[in-house]
Amino acid sequence: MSILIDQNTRVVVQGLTGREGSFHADQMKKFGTQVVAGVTPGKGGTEVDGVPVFDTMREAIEKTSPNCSVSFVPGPGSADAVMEAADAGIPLIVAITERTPIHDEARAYRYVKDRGLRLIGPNCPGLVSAGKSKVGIMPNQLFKEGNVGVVSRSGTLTYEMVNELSSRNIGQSTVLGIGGDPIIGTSFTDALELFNADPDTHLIVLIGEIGGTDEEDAARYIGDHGSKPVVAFISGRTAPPGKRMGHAGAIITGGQGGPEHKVQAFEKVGVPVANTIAEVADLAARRLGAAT
Amino acid sequence: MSILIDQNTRVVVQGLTGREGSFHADQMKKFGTQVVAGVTPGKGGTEVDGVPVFDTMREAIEKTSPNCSVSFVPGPGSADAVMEAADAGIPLIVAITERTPIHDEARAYRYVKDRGLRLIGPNCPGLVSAGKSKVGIMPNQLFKEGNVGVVSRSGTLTYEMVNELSSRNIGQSTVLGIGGDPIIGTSFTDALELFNADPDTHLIVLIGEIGGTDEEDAARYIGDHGSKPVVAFISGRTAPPGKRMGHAGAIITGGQGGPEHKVQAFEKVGVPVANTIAEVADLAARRLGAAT
Amino acid sequence: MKLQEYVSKDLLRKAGVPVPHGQVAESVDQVEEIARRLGPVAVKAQVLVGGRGKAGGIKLADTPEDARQVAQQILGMDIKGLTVEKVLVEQQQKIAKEYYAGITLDRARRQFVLMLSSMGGVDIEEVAAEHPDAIIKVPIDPSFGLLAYQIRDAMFRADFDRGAFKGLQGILGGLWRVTQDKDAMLAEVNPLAVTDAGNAIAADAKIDIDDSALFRHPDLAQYEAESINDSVERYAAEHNVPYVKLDGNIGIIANGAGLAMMTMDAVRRLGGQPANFLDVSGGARAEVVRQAIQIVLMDPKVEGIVMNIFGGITRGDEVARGLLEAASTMDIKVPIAIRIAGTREAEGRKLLEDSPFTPEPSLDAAATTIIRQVHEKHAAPVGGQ
Amino acid sequence: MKLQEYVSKDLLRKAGVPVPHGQVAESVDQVEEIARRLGPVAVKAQVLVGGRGKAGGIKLADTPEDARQVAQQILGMDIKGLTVEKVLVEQQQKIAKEYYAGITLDRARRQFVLMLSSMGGVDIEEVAAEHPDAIIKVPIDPSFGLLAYQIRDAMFRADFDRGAFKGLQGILGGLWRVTQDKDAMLAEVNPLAVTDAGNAIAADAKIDIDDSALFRHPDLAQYEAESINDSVERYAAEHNVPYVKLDGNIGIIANGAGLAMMTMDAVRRLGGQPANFLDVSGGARAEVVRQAIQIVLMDPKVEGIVMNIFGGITRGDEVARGLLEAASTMDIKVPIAIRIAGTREAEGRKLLEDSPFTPEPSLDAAATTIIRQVHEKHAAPVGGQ
Repeated sequence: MSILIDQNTRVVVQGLTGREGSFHADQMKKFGTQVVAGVTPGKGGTEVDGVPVFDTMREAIEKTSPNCSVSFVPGPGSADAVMEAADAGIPLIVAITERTPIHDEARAYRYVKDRGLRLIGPNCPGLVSAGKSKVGIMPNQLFKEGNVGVVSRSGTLTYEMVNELSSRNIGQSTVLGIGGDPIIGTSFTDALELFNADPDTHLIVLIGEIGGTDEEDAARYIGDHGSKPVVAFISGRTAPPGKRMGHAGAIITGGQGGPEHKVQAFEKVGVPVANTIAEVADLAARRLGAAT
Repeated sequence: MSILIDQNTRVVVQGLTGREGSFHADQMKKFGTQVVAGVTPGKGGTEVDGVPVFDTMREAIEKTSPNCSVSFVPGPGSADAVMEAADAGIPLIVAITERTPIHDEARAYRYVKDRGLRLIGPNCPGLVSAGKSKVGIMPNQLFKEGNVGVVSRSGTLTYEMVNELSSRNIGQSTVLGIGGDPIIGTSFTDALELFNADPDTHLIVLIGEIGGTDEEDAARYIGDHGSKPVVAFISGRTAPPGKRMGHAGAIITGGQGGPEHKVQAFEKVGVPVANTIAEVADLAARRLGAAT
Repeated sequence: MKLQEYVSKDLLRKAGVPVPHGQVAESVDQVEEIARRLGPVAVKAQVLVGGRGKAGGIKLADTPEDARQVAQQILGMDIKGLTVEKVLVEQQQKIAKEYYAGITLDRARRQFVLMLSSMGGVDIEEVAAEHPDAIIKVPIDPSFGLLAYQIRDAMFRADFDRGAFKGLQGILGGLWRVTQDKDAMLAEVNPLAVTDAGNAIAADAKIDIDDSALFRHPDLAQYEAESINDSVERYAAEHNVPYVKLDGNIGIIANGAGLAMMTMDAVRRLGGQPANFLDVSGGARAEVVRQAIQIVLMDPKVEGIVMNIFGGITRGDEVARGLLEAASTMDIKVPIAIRIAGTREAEGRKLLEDSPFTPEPSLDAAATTIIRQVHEKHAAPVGGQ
Repeated sequence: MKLQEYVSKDLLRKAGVPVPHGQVAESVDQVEEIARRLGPVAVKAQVLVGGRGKAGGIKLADTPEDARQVAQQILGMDIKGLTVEKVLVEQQQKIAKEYYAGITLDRARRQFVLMLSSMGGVDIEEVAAEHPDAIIKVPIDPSFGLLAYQIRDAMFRADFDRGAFKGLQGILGGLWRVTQDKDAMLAEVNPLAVTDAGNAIAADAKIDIDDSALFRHPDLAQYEAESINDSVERYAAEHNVPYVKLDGNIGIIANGAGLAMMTMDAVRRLGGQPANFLDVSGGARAEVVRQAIQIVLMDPKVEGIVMNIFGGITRGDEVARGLLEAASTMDIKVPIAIRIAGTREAEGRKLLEDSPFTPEPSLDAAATTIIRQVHEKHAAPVGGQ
């Protein structure tokens, strides 16, 4: 098993006809993902490598019944694309795009929640259920089927982590990039809930970073509800306050979002926080060995 | 029994310190209503005839536990008062005020619905459960306890109707003025549902008028779900299209809201439509005689 | 409050919606001067009534001299009883396609709705009646507003021109902004046009502002007078009295909108012709009653008045006092019948006891009395021959 | 993008928020001239750093001559490494009470929040740490916005002056409008003041605009340059390269924000001092890599560079090519260690085989190499004595 996506996931690509959209749609198909439709206003009736393009999400749904959308629509239209998917009732909406205006995102987040749907991102690399399906932009060749769930706020760090795990023959159930923006649809806590409910996930790797309190919230969740074993990593531990570290969300402000709290919060609930990606993999291997 | 309000209803008056608010609060108390608090921003800590006044609905709730609000806040602040009551979780919100801007009202309606609460009005005279409680501005002396539910879009016409009924010794369970604005919180259909569920209501008098399609919707509801006996009256049957007949909602526009459809819709589902208020009372008396 | 075309277009222009270059004028000199600047123009009568085109209120002029000439015809002309006092002089548009776009309240859904149709330039109510499928409707969530994807979706469904998509989309966005920012009950662009050059433009516009929200728009106060055609209605509106002019000769005064409508209906049912609808509202004082009578009598066609008062908050004695005050300060030449019930009915009746206004036992009685008197007056000269 | 006080106040003024009469100036002559018009003034250094008051960047002047004199002191002064180039000259306010008001993002709730405190005029983060109960927080529903009753409720709870209630309420409404209309991440009025005369006024203001929404605000583009203190950061921002200046001497280049942070952490963990954070982003081409190296080297303190590339979308060979290109077009005087993994790692390694940039086997190895070389360079002269 896996979380959120698997071989039955039917993906519609918002912004399929763009440079990013068409490239990554192709990569997804190569991974084995069912890419059933694209949406680009004004390009309805065309095709991209055999995938039909529609003007609106409404049409795409009527004609191809997708159950997941992935958006490459640039920042100015990003939130609107999410809302269009939500209004059409897409249960899993993945927003890859970075630079979504935050007020737009606040509205889109609310719009999706009002409808009881799930948003991942924005500003995220998407997700992969190893051996089953990929939605997003993670490199195809890294993954190996297995029982470690990975959830991360950072793209490249996720790849690095997965590479490290796979090279040690530690496979993954699902790898989920939740995104680096200040408002994201799916939190660490949400991801933990999903992984805890997935029988094929035996251990969870959580890659946090400075900014916000999602890591602390996840630690509190683990303390309150328990969890499968978790191994954590926090990046930006030496970042100065007030500076945005690339990600719009990676910023220590008003005494919040600093790394010490995050590390302490995890350690308090028995979650080890590694210093390097290699150390994460070591810890994971040890715990898995102990667990199995 | 009755619908919506009874001897246990605890009322907070929004705008208690104003001319209208204080006068009608006094009238309500004379009727027997429990008026437990008032809210007027800036007047917190004062009293009006022994009723404590608070700055905010939040405080009023904490201190006096009302379960119904009635607002005399003028048009510009009317929707805001409704939203304040809704945010505080007041289950029954009655907005008396007229001249609420319609875009404000659309938002307030949505705000109340989002929270699963009930709004009556705006631009309505409120409601009376005869012998139990009055919320709003209907004249105290008209009512007589009994088994006829009255629901109406017009204030004075309601008084006239109730007077006619009482003078013939036909008592009322609850008399409900739903208001004359284009957007109102509680529709005829909502009122029918409530009356149908009330064992002490044996017959319903419905006083509609031109404008909108709430009467047609009520007729459809009766056709689809059945109802206790209903007798109807429609005012404005000779009004010309495009002219607003006093009520902001009493206007025939774009082929909608004309009286013929309304009359036909009711007659189609077996609801007699009387020509005069006296005739309504005649019909009611006959039906009640037949029913009991 | 209905705005004239030129005001509606001004609001749209300020919201970034392209409208034809143009200017309003009240004299032929002005029209000629404007035409000299704009080139070939359309001269459009500014009256708040449908069908002004068919009535000859819109004419093209290719030269300033032509413009002067057609302005001479249009300014001062009568369209359905209204005198044309202003014309909008606009650059002529070469129109390739005409659509309809409107935002209005969908009362059943309790929210606003965007309506689009590829059948533009014609009466949308006719389209609605004959080709309901040709109108695309999009409900607008009052908390999120009209969203970009909703506009796109509606445009595709209404089969709008893909070549002018961006411009059309911009106009619809602007239409919603105006609707919301200006508290419009209705904002309509018909036709929403695409020119031969492929540009989207609001060729005609109609905006109706929510009267209850006018306090937020002091900039629109200057247009209140020209928004009401009838002079008595205008006077009543200035005095905040809900009054509607009708075609008949029997004046109606009642307290409460529902009661006034019922009174109007009763007069008609009993064979009379109501001259107006007037609501003195709850709690009316003597002075307000006096003023109501004055307003009803401003209509020279009124030959009798039916007053219907049900005392709730309104007190019967106050109404009686108002009526007597009116009688003593005005020279009332028409009969008035009054029916009083409810609060202070007895006191009111007592006050009127020795006056010409003995209260009638019922509304029907009051209406019948006046209808008969008016009828007799008309019959009298004939009978007297 | 952080706005200077004078720009923030300008936005508030346009939204109807009362701010002190004032004008920005860049010369003592201007300051004197402005003071002549305004009477007694405050002269306030316009620098984007906290504590300018304590640093002597804010001074009162009762006459134009005084104003000139204090301006002479403030203009050109250094505050925490920043040179004061502009001052805001404002009418002095007689302040009776000081409050705090701010709107910012509450990330945990995924919505904006209004914060009020009766402890104004001091650092709100200190208040938050020491008297958390003294801050009233109101979550703002993104679909409905900040509602009037929420503002009132918060003001009563924060015990705001009832005498100036209406004015204070108006300011908070304006603050939300600016936050929303201008896409602010943070909009703060501190102190929100009530004058001796009982008027509410925004005595100081701080607005931070969401960089991702700047495309909607072309009017703010002119302030982008002055919003960034460091000249290298400014250059990087103009070229859309995520770059943050740090205090150390080891330059950091990585692809991806998380990876760059990790690299920075690794350098520090292994005993080095990062000079910057730089993210070449996913899919970086050779030219982008060359530019990244150029930006890092613009900081004269940089004595070595650690590059950390994990190829996902980014290809190892492209990065290697960029590095070689940089070496051939620039005179690079500092050592560079590179670690390449992932997509096209082999091809990249091959390209670098005969260059001075032999790839290191791991990030830690690369960092260690550079830290050692930098250390040796510092140690060398000492050793050579």
